[in-house]
Amino acid sequence: MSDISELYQQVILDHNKKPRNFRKLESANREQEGYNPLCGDQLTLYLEMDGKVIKDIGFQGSGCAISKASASMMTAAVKGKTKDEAEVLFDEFHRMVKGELDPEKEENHLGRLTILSGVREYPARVKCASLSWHTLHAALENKDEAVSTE
Amino acid sequence: MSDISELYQQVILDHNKKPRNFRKLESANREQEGYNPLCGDQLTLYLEMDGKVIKDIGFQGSGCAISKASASMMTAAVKGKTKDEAEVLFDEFHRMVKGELDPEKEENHLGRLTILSGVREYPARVKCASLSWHTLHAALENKDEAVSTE
Amino acid sequence: MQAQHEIENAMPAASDKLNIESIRRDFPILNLKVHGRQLVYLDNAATTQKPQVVLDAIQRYYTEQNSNVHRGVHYLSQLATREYEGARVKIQRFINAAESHEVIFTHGATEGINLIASSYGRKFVHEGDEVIISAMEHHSNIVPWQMLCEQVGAKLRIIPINEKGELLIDDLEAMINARTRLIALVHLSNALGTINPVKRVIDIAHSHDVPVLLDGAQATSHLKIDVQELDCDFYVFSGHKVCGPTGIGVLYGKSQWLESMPPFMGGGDMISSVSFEKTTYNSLPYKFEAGTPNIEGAIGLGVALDYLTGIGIDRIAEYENELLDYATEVIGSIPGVKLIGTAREKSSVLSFTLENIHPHDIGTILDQEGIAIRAGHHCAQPVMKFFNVPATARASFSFYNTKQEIDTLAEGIQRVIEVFG
Amino acid sequence: MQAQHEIENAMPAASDKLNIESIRRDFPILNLKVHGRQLVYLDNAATTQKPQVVLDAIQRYYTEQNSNVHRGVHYLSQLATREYEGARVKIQRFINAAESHEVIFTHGATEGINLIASSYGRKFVHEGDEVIISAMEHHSNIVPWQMLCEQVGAKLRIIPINEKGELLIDDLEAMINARTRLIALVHLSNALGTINPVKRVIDIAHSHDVPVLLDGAQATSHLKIDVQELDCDFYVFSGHKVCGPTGIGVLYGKSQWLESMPPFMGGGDMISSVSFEKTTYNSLPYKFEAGTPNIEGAIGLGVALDYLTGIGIDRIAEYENELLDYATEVIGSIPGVKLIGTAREKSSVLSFTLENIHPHDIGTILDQEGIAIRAGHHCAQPVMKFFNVPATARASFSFYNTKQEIDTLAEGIQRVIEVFG
Ligand SMILES: Cc1ncc(COP(=O)(O)O)c(C=O)c1O
Ligand SMILES: Cc1ncc(COP(=O)(O)O)c(C=O)c1O
Repeated sequence: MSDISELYQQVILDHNKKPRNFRKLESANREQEGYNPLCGDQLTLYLEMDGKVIKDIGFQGSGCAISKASASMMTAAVKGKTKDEAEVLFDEFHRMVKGELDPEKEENHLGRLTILSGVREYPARVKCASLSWHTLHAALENKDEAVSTE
Repeated sequence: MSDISELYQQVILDHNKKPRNFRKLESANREQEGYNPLCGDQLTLYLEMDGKVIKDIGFQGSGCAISKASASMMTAAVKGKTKDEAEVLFDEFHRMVKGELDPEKEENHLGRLTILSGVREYPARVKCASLSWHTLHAALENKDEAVSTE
Repeated sequence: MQAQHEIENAMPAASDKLNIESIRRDFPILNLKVHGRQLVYLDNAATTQKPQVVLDAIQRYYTEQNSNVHRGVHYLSQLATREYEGARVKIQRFINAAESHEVIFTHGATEGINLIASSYGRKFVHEGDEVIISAMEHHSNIVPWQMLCEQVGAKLRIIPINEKGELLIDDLEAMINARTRLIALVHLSNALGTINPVKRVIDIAHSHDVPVLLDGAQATSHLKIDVQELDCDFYVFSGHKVCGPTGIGVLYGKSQWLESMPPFMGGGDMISSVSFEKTTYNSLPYKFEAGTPNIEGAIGLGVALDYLTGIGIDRIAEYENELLDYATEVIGSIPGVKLIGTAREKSSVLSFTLENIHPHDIGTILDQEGIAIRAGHHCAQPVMKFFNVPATARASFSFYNTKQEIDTLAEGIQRVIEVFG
Repeated sequence: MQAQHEIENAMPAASDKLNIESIRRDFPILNLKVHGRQLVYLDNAATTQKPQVVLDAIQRYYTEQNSNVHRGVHYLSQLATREYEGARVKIQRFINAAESHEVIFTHGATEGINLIASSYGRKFVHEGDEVIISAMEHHSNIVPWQMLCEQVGAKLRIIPINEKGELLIDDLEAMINARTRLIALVHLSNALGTINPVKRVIDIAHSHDVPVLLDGAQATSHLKIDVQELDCDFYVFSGHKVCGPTGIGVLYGKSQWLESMPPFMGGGDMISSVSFEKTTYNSLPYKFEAGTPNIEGAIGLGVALDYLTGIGIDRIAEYENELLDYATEVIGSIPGVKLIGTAREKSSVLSFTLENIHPHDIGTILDQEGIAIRAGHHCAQPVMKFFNVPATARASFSFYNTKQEIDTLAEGIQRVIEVFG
C-alpha cells in the first residue's frame, strides 16, 4: 500500500485549488478539446502560437484534482517553449506516468513535473494526469477532432 | 438404464419398415403439414372426412422409426373413428408418452398404441412419437398453419 | 447442499431479521483484503457479488452436464436442455410471468433494450412517430432509442425530473399523443436511487394504448417484481446485478407483443426451417434466441434467484432500506457532503458530492482504505448535466452490507476531507 | 498452478505426441458414467468440454476479482478490467491480429455474424447489391444475410458445392460483380468437415475489392488461425467450441472496416458522451461492446486459448487428423454406412447415414451405450437437402478423444444395426 499523500502532494493540491493559466485565451490561434469518456473529465486548451513557439496558453474545463493540477502544471511548463521542446516533455511525461521512465534514473527535462510521478502507482488515474498533455499534443499537431484518452 | 429393445419393439420396427396408410390420399378433403424443427421430421397428413367421421387417412413424410411407426399406428387407430373419438385418443396418447397416463393403471382407449409407451423413458423422443398426433389434431381443428412440435 | 444449509442459517426461525454474518459467509469475495484493508464493497449497482451456490452450479454444470442444448438426443444434451429450460421457469416464477416462453434469455439489460428497439422498433415505429423515455435513464435506455429514432425518423421525447430526482409524471399525460409508440422507463435509477411510479405510468400509457418497457436492471435485486401485477409490456434485467453471472440477462415480453415482432438476430435455434428460398422462424421463446445461448449463465442466474428467494426479497428490501436510511443519516450529515437524488421513493443508492473535491479523488482515496465505491457519471450523463455536476461518488448497497461498513465509509470520507486539507 | 502442471504433463519432452491420458485428466466430465456406461463424448462440433483450468479461472474471478469493468477507480474494478483486457490480448495473439482493438468480444459466432450483417450491412449493402455465401453454411451464416437482403432489397448468392462437399470455387469468379459487397464463408463446415480454400477465396475477392468474413466457429479449435496471413476482413468464432465458456465469442475485424461501421447496439461503454441532443460513440473496440460484457466468459476464454496453445495447435491438428483418418476407416467400412462429406481437405467431423435407419434412432441407441453423437440437420438444412437426406448422424472429434472411443462407436453402430435387425 502506497501512502495516499504521495499522490496528493501539497503542490498538486495547490495547483488544483488555484490552477495557473485557467482562462480562456482571447488571443488564441488554436483551440483543442480533450475528453476522458470514462471519467467525464473535460478540458479546452487555448494556444497562442507564434511560429513554432507557444507564446501563451490557457485552459478551462472540469476534472479531478490530478487532471486539473496536471493541466495547470503543464501550461506553466510549456509556456514560452517551442513545439519540439513541448513534444519532448509530452513524451517524457507520458512515459513517467506509465512507469516507463523513472525520473530519478533517466535524464529528463521534467523538472517540477516529476511531482506527478506518484500517479504511476494508480493505474486508474494515469489518464487523468495525461489528458491535458494529450490535448496539447493534438493541438500542436493541429488535429481537428476532439481528443479522447480512450 | 432401460433396455433399448423396450423402445424398439418388433411391432414398432415393423410399422417403420412397412408403414400403414403411407400414401397420398387423392380423395382427401383436408391436408395438414407437421414439422419437428429440432429433428427435421416432416409429415403430411391427408384426411377424407365424411361429416364428423374420418373416412380415410394417409400420410407421407420422413422421420425416425418412432415418428414413422407412430404415424402409421395413429392412422390405423383413427380410421373410421369420429373426430371426437380421435381427440380422446390424441389426449390419452399425448399423456401416455409424457408419462402422465399409465396405461396399466388408468382406463383408456389406446389399445395397441400402448406399445409406444416406452417412449416416455426417452424425453428426447417424445416429440417424435407425438408429431403425427399433433398434426392430426390440427387437421381436425382445421388450422391453417403448419404444425410444429416446438 | 451447502446452499440449503446457508439459506437456512440465514433464516433463523426466531427472528424475521436477516442473519447477515451467515449471509456474508456465502460470498467468499467479501473476505478479501484490499491494500491491506478489509474490502468494503459498496459498488453493488455496478455489479453484485456472487454467492458460492452460483459458483458451485457453474462448476457442476461443466463437470457433470455440459453439452449444447435443444438439438441433441444424447444424455448430456437432454440434461443441459433440462437445466437451461428449468432456469427459464425459475425466472418466470421470480418475475411472475404468465408463460415461460415470455422469458427470453439475453446477454443483459442492454441487449434486451436493443432487442426491443430493433425488433419492436422496426415493426411499429415509423417516421414521425414518438418514443418517450425519462431524464434519468441509463445510457442503455437512451442510445438504442436515439439510434432507432435516427434510423426511422422518429422523435425521442423526455419526461423531465425535479431537483429531488423524481419523475414529473404530470408532464407525461400531455406528452402522449397519437404518434406515441412506446414508453421506456427505468424502474429504479442507478444514478439517483429513485423508484419510479411505474404502475401509474403504465396505467396512463395503457389508457392511450401505448406499451411500456421497464428497465429493471437495478430494480430486480431490490424490489419484488411481478410483471403481471405491473402489467408492463416488456421488462429487462441483467443477471450480474442480481447475484448471477455476467453475460446473461432476461427480456420479459407479453406473448402478444413478442409474437408480433420480427426476430432480432438470425442463426441456429431461432428458425423452424431454412432454405435459400424461404426461411420460417421458430416459435417463442426461441425466435429471439439465435445461436448457442449462455447456458452456464442461465443456470447460474436461476440458482442466484433461488438464493434470493430463499432469503426473501421482501426481507432483503426491508434490510436494504434500513441500510439506506442509516447511510443517508451518517453520510448526509458530514459537512460538505451533498446528496444527489433525494426522491421520497428511493432504494439502495447513495449518490453524493463533496464540496471542492472531485468524485474521482474521493474514489481513489477511499480505495486506499479498502472501500469500493463508484465515481463518475454512472452511464447517466444527462442526469449529471441536470444536477450540474461532472460526476458523483456513489455508494450502493446490497443485503450483504452492514452498518459497520457504512461507518467505515463515513470515516473514509473524513479522511478524504483531511487529505484535501 | 495446476494448469501449468497439467500442460507440462501433456508435453513429455521425449515425444512429440500428445499424452492423451494426461490431457483427459484435465477434463473432469470425461469420467462421467452415462446410463451405466463410460461417457464417450463425440459431439465436440456442438460444444467442447472445458478443462479444469477454465473452471478454476471462473471461480477465481468470482472469489477474488469480480467487479464491473472500465468505469471504476477502485481496486477490484481495476483488477477486473485488467483481466478482461488481458483476455483480449490473449485472443489477439491466438489469432495473430495486428491490434488488440480489432478483437471485439461478442456472445458467440452467431452474434458476430449478426453484428456484421447489421452494422456493415446497414452501411454498405443497399438495394440491388449482392452478398455471397456458400451452399454449406450453418444457419448462423445464412439467416442474418437473408434478413439483411430482405430489409434492404439486396440479393443473396450461393457458391455451390460438389458431391464430396467441396466448394466449387471456380464458380466464384463468375459470381462476383460490381454489386458484390461481401463474401461470408464458413472456414470449416460443421456438417461436412470440409476445410474451405479460404486463402484462395480471399485472394479472388480482394482482387475485386470485396471483403471476406470467415465463420471460424469450427475452424478455431482445429486449425491454426492467423488472420493477418489469411488477410480476411472479418473472422468470428465462439468460446464454447474452443474449450471456453458459453456466452462469449469473438469478432475480429480489420481496423479500417470497424472504424467505418456504425455501432450495433447502444448502451454503456460504447459511447464517448451522451446527451439528448447529441451522442458520440467511443473508439474501438468499445464502440461495439455495449453494456456490461461477459467478463467471466472473456477471462475463461483467454485461459482456454492459453491451454490450447500450451498443448500446441499444430500437434492438436495432427492428432485430430489421425483420429479422423482412423474413424473414416473404421466407421466408413461398416456395411450400410454412407459418409456424407468426403472432401479432400477435411477435419474432425464424420457425418454419416445408415441404410434404412434414421439418424435419430442411431443417436438414441448409441446414447444408451454412453456414446454422445449428434443426429439431425446440424443447423445446415440446405446441406441436408443437397445430399437429399433428412438428417445425418455426426461424430465430431477433439484432441481428448481416443481411438478406443472410435472403436466403441463402431461397436455401437453394430448394435444399432442389430436392433433394427
Ligand atoms: C460453422 C458454424 N457456424 C456458426 C455456428 C454458431 O455458433 P454459436 O451457436 O456458438 O453462435 C456454429 C455452431 O454450431 C457452427 O458450427
Ligand atoms: C438502470 C440501468 N439500466 C441498464 C443497465 C445496463 O445493464 P448491463 O450493463 O448489465 O447491460 C444498468 C447497469 O449499469 C443500469 O443500472
